[in-house]
Amino acid sequence: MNNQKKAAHPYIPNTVPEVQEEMLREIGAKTIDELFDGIPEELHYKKDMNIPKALSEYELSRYIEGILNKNINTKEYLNFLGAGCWNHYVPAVCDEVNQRAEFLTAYAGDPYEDHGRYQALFEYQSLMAELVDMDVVNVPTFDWAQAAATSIRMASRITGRKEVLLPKTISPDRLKIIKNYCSPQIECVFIDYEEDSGQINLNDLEDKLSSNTAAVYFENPSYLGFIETKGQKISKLAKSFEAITIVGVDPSSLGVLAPPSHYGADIVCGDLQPLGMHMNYGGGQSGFIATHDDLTFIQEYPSRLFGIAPTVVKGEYGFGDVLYDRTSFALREKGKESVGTQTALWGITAGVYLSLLGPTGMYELGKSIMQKSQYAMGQLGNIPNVVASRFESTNFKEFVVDFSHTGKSVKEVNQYLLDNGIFGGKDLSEEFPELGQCSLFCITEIHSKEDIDRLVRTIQECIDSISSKEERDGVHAKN
Amino acid sequence: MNNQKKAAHPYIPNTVPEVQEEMLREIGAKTIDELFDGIPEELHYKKDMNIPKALSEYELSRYIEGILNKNINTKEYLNFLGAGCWNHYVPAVCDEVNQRAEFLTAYAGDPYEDHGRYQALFEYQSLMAELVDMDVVNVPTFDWAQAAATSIRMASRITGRKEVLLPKTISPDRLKIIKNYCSPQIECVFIDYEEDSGQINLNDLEDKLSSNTAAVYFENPSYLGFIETKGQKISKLAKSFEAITIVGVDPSSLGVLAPPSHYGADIVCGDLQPLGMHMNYGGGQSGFIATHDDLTFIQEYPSRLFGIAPTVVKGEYGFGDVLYDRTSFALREKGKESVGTQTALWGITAGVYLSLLGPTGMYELGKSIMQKSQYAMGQLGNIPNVVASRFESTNFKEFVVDFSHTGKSVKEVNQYLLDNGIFGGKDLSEEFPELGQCSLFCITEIHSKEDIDRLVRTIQECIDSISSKEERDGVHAKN
Amino acid sequence: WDEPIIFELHKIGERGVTLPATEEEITNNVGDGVSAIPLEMLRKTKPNLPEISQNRVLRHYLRLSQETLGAAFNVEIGQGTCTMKYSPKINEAFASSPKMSELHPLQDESTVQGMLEVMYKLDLCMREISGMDYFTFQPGSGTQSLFTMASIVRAYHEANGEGEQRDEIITTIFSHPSQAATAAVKGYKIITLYPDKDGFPDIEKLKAAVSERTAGFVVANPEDTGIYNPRIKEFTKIVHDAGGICNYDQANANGLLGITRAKEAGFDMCFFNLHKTFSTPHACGGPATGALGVVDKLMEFMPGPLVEKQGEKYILNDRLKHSIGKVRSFQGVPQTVLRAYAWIRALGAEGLKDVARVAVLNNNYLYHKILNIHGADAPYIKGKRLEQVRYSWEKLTKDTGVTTEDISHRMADFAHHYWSSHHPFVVPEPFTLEPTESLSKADLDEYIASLTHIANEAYTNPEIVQNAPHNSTIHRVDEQDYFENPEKWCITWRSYLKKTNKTETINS
Amino acid sequence: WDEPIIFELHKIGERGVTLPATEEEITNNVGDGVSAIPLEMLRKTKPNLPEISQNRVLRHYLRLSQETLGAAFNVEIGQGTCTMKYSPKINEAFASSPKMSELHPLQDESTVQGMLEVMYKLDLCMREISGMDYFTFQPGSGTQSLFTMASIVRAYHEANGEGEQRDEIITTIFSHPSQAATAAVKGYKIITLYPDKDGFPDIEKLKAAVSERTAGFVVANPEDTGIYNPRIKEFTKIVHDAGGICNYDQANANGLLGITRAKEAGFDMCFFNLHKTFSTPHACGGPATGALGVVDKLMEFMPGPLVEKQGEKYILNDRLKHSIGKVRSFQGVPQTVLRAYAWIRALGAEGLKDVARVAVLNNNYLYHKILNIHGADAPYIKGKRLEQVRYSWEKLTKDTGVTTEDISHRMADFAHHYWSSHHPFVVPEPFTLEPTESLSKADLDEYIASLTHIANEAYTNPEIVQNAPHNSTIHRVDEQDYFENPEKWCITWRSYLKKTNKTETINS
Repeated sequence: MNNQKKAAHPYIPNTVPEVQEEMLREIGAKTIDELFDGIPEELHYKKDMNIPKALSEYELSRYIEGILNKNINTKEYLNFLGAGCWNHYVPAVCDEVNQRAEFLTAYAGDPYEDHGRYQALFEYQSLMAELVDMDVVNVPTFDWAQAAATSIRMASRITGRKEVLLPKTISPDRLKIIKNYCSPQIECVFIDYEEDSGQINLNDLEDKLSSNTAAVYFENPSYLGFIETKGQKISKLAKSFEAITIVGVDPSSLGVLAPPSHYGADIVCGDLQPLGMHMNYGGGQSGFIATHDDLTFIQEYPSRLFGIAPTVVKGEYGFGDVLYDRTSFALREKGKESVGTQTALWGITAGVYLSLLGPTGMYELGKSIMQKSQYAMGQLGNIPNVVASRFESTNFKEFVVDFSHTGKSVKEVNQYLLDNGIFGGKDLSEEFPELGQCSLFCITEIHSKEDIDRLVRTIQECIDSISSKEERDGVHAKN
Repeated sequence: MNNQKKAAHPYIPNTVPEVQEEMLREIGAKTIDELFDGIPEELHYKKDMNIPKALSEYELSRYIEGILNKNINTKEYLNFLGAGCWNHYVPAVCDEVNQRAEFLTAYAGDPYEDHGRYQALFEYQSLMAELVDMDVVNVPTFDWAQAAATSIRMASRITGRKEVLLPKTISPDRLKIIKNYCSPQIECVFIDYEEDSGQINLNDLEDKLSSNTAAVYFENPSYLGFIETKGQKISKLAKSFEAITIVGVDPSSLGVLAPPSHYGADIVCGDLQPLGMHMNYGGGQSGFIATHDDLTFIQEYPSRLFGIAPTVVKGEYGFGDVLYDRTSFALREKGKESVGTQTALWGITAGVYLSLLGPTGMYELGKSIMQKSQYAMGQLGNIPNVVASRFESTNFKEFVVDFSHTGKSVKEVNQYLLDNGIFGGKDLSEEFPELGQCSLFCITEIHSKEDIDRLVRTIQECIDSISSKEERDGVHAKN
Repeated sequence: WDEPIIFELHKIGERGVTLPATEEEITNNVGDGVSAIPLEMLRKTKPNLPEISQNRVLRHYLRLSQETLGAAFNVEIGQGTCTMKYSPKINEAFASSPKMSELHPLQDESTVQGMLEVMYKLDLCMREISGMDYFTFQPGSGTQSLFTMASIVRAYHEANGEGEQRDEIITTIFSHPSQAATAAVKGYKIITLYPDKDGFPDIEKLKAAVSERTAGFVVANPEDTGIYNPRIKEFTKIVHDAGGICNYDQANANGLLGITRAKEAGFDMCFFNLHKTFSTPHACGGPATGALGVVDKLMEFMPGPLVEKQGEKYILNDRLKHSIGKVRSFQGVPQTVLRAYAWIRALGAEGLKDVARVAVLNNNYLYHKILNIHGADAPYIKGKRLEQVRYSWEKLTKDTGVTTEDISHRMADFAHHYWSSHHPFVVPEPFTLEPTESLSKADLDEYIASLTHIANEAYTNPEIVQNAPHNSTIHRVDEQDYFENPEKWCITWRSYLKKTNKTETINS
Repeated sequence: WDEPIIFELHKIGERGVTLPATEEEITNNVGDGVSAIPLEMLRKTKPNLPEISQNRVLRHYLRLSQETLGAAFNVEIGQGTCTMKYSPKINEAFASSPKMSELHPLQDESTVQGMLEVMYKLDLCMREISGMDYFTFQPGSGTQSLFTMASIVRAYHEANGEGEQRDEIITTIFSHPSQAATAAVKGYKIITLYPDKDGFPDIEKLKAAVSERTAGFVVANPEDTGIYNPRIKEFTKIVHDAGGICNYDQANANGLLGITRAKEAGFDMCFFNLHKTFSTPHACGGPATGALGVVDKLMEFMPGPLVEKQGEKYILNDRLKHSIGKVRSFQGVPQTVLRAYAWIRALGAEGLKDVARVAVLNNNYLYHKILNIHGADAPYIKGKRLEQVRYSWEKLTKDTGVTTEDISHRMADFAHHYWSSHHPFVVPEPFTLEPTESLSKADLDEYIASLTHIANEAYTNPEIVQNAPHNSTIHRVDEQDYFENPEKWCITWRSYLKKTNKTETINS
């Protein structure tokens, strides 16, 4: 087989037969096969893998683009999905920086070869720290869910307790991950929400708090989009039981919303995706954790924490790992939880995003989201029998629209929207059956008035239409 | 007006009012307007320019993408247009290199700041020199047309003569440029082609050669796609009149076709676009000129020529401008023609392309084009009444298809193809009326057998269709 | 570059980007939006972020990028165990296509058929490579894959009513620390096996370790020494016989593609790092993907949803009976799945085997050459190395006082990576080199020349090594105190400003 | 990096990219394709190109890129006259969109409506900025625009039967060399006016120069000194009265946007460099675009085709009565037109005016500071500078022997550009700085600090300046001999190998 092969593969320089021979000579081996003599014969795989033969770069390009063209993206259709992954604008400079070959292909080099990477991540930590107004931020974790789980595990180690209280309105997707990361050691207990406002029910919280409570975790804005206003009361209650308060936040809200540190959070976590990451079908998620500069907390981080230090040359800075010996890199199972490759590049990107927007940009971002989502709620709420928002709280970016009284299911509404080139809100009817036919819509700074009006118009049409399902299938079959 | 403006523009840091005031204080001026006192009051433009107000980056992005989406590109439609701009595959590494911020934003820096740019362009010269098998290549010019014109002007200066002979089959677009660059000093005289083969008519050439002939210019492959086989004879004839032989080439042919230096060319020119440049609606064109290492020729180049030289450190290379004082930069109107910003980035890219393909890749490229275009000619020629190719010569990449006997005009055929998602060949019926209803098709390595078969099938359909124009307009009105 | 910290570039009033204006009609309709925020939740002071124009932000990060030695820039073999290989540029074009990057993870399945097709087809390829029956690409890295495997082990035993009883997981010291750490996160006691004198995991120790408490066994093979355990099939049998599940960490799989498979070695689960063996870029440490495969009987425990083919359509199946739930949001990091699939298709079956063959050839060439360097050695058995080797400067350190860390700093002067993290330091003064298939003989010779040069320096002029770097972006950092002392460490710039001011106040 | 010449990376058998295979059916049908080539036209020996794997080619060019000081990386004011400004990244995203890059220039007009719309709309903007009536974006640079203007001048006089008679074009010494050179290419005699003692073009000299032989007048305003000719309207009137055409080289327009226009100053044609004033990247020296505008009466002489709007559709009009034909293939460099249009839309009318205002503010700040540096001066009138200034080190050179070229080398040590091409050297020991609107006060202060530092060095330690660069990618080149002597110059690597071998043979 190798005899037939004339050309070296572009990715593998030493497929050149003459070079192979020269190297084998040097080693003192006759064939490459010999070098595999450490693997017992019976384990040698004798068959050919059923994988199609190599494509040239052009063929590959045409083939993959052909597959990708089967997707319809959020530039082609108008998108109102959020629910943990949000459609924000990504400034071109963010892409330029994270596509630079240097950052893209670097990994775990030491401070002297990878000074720029250390500085960029230290700066990310520092910028994020300003946004949440706390002194310590880690190198990014996988996503919000895992950051939350890790925060809970940190709280459990600090308090020595094994129970965490979470709001019932938490994202089911996120909850699955938290539960998996907490089990078997930590039990998740749920706090009720107030029927009308969606806010945490303080009585229920008080009932469930105990000396077993490691932490109270809640989110702001909540998964269902409303702003939880009782943060200060919740953290006080938690504190009265010596439990730790953990708040998950959407950082895109922090230009206008108070950061959790201002209402008593000990640990803040959340997702960086809104800060310059494309949605990437969910591949843009990236978690962060922040705390005060308190040894009790710092020593429980599993993550790497980059610190700044002077070098032997006056005025020059270098960077390094703070308290490296707490990590599982250093201590294996004795380390704090575990650490590894997570989402460093998204941390660098979030830093770029925050540098570009600055305080004014973050304020304007929040303001514009507040304005546009209020406008959308108002317009949707004007459609007869549509309730927007389902909850009587102030919302940020996302809100629940109740179609229960329209005679249409969310599924039907979404199919109608899809047929008209719109991705409707996230269907909540399975995750929160108690809400009936509710849908979670997301409005960000990217939505123009015309976009919102088009959504409203199309929903109105959908609800007005008395056409049977069959008829609709007929008309829109081609979509 | 400026009072209302609160925010600085992201592109203009010193739009911050406080900074402006500080700088004005330093300068000793009261207002920025004062700094314009060198411009007489009557010339101050008092109106507001009718240009829409600033868009934010996201708005801009959505607006421009909206406009661009009105284009249909050659990935969406199957493309068989060539005629001076060719649809080749661009390896991803070419794009990566020419999009690097360093190369993209550099300009005319000196060798100590821009060493990499000098080296990349010197390497381009060196790689291109191997392809054409000559010792001197310039920093790229605008395009083939201007490179040809410049070559002719060089020949005119060398010989002191004022007439150039060109083949009648030259590209009309290219000819317009050549003529404009030659006038008023140099006269363009045309040589007939042989009716059957398209090749230059040697008798006519001999008739027109004289002691006024500065140069004979011809192309290989010709604009009409056939290979001019009498290069050696042409250059000998030219030499016998002490005229210079200039050959324009498509460099993508030089893996399989003999370079013009092998059949007597003194100057070789052509377009780099096939070597790694996207078509860019014509913005990928880039010209080159090559000669032997002969002072007579070198001193007539208007272009920059980068040379290599040792530095004061042993083993280290540096680069610089060879014989800078011949240029118009140095001598203004006394310099050789003129030089300025041309297409340096495409030169660097062509260097990357040649490095990636190497000798084997260039051979395979040529071979695959030969195979696929012969296949296409064969299949098209099998359609009754269609003649492919019109000329009895060997073709490279492009060939003339004659529809004169089908009852359809090229315009009709192309409209039918367009309606079916295909960009047909270049209509030659206006440029070369003597050929009747002929069209110039281009086949490159990117065309698969299926693509070619689809083209043939669709043309067959078109010719089979007896539908009147009106009918067709009815059916395809929506396109 | 002598590039400041980004906060030092702050200039009040500058801005890096503008956001879309809210239309006047909306403002007229709802006001400023912000007034709707309950007072207690309104941010009172703007975050103390710097204000910088776009040009300067870009210049800052471009300069930092140039101060980062990406794999694309050097003879990248010094980060052994990391499988730093060439990440083809064409795959970046795919990953950054809006047809990939602008997809929302909750879009209707009918609108993401292309994406699901890629995930499904990569699954099929992975099955061929490993012999496993189903793959998920949800884990975001090797560590998260290990965590997922530990989760599945627990779910499996719980489903069998042995969740409480089986509380031990066995691993080896030369496997990645995350194997132990993630199992511990999942509540397991860890039993760590040390190798025998030749560097092989000791089968007698395994026999002694297994019991009815054994939940599972997790191991890399080859381990970070580059040595393949030839008795691996016996190992998995022993664990199976004891009722445990066998998990294969295939982080070191680069020498194995098409050569040998997880299934035949008796494993129940395995994972590959797409960012290592399958060439997706490391991105300074993620985002990445662990491709986790299981045998049939473990399928129902996998995290959901899985991509399946139903007729001509691809669907997401989230109805796995005993699913552990999830480990990462949505469907993991699909752009990495896309890159890995493209890489496989650029190589084909034969090319994948060439990857393994050349990676092993390169490594053995390097091994042969390094052993000729004065002061260098590779502990354990001679030969039998696959794709990497853990070496030791023990002799050189004894002879000259120059440590592996000094050499690391000096290698920076030659623009080479030389990774210093090999905890625990079982091998004294370790360094681990993994050349992969991406590097040519000339590349290897260059790296070898640098190492040889430095070893000579150590014997002739040790100070030059011990005071390195001389030629890097920065000079040697005052490490110990600033990174271990809570009074001095500064994990953020605000923290640095506070602590420096405090120090200055005290000093003045 | 100490990166070899690419030929030195050659390794027989390696390859950087593979091409699509020809289908077997085609091969069966037509054979190897190459046999069809007439023997005399078949290439006998493969070109002597290097063979290199993809990873290594990429590494090579990435390293070379890092050795290039792009405008994005430095305080880019040292290439005065070049208007090096920030090229916004978002515009690169547009330019590299396949909806732009994958268009063939001969596509049916109906399939390029977006592209034509952009060209048309940029034309409208340019008309506002200049007052001209029609624009073409066909010229590929300023030089080609100047050539086009000279061509139009000739065509115009020819159409009026004065083609032979009017054979002189008048220009000034501080205008770009291409003004003179391109007019000469078009067959004109050149009359060059020198400035008066204040640096203004001398109106008396113009009066003396015009005659019935005057074809046209071409000038930049401000010239490269940064001084605006306040009597420009009188100049153009004098030329018009003599029957000449007035051409405006707007290469130095960055201080003029929204401030003053070509039309009101009496010009018949003008051009802007989109890669200068309108921010498109310089790309190491092209591709670029000269946007050429003319008044009504010259419209029919323009190179075709022009983009026009017909109802709702955009069309290409190639039926201009006296068209000079073409100057560049197809429609020039449309991706640059796209970038420039996007830039204008990001700024709006007000933003464009801010460009001019801040460019002039920055320049005057710099001017003020530079004059405070010991040894530096700016000849001609005090003040009255717009967007750039040509300075002189005449005094410093006299005092210390350090030349402007030495300072150029030394500036490289500080990673600053400092351009040395200011032919002809009318101003002794010149340097030209143009800060544009893209740089902040802090940036300017940094550049000033470097210059001040070097000026101090010149007075205290001239050798350090004269032996520079010390800290650049390479050291001082042995320039004279290798670049001026035909026996030693090597314009290609093959030439270098031949000449070195010859030298070595002779020496041995």
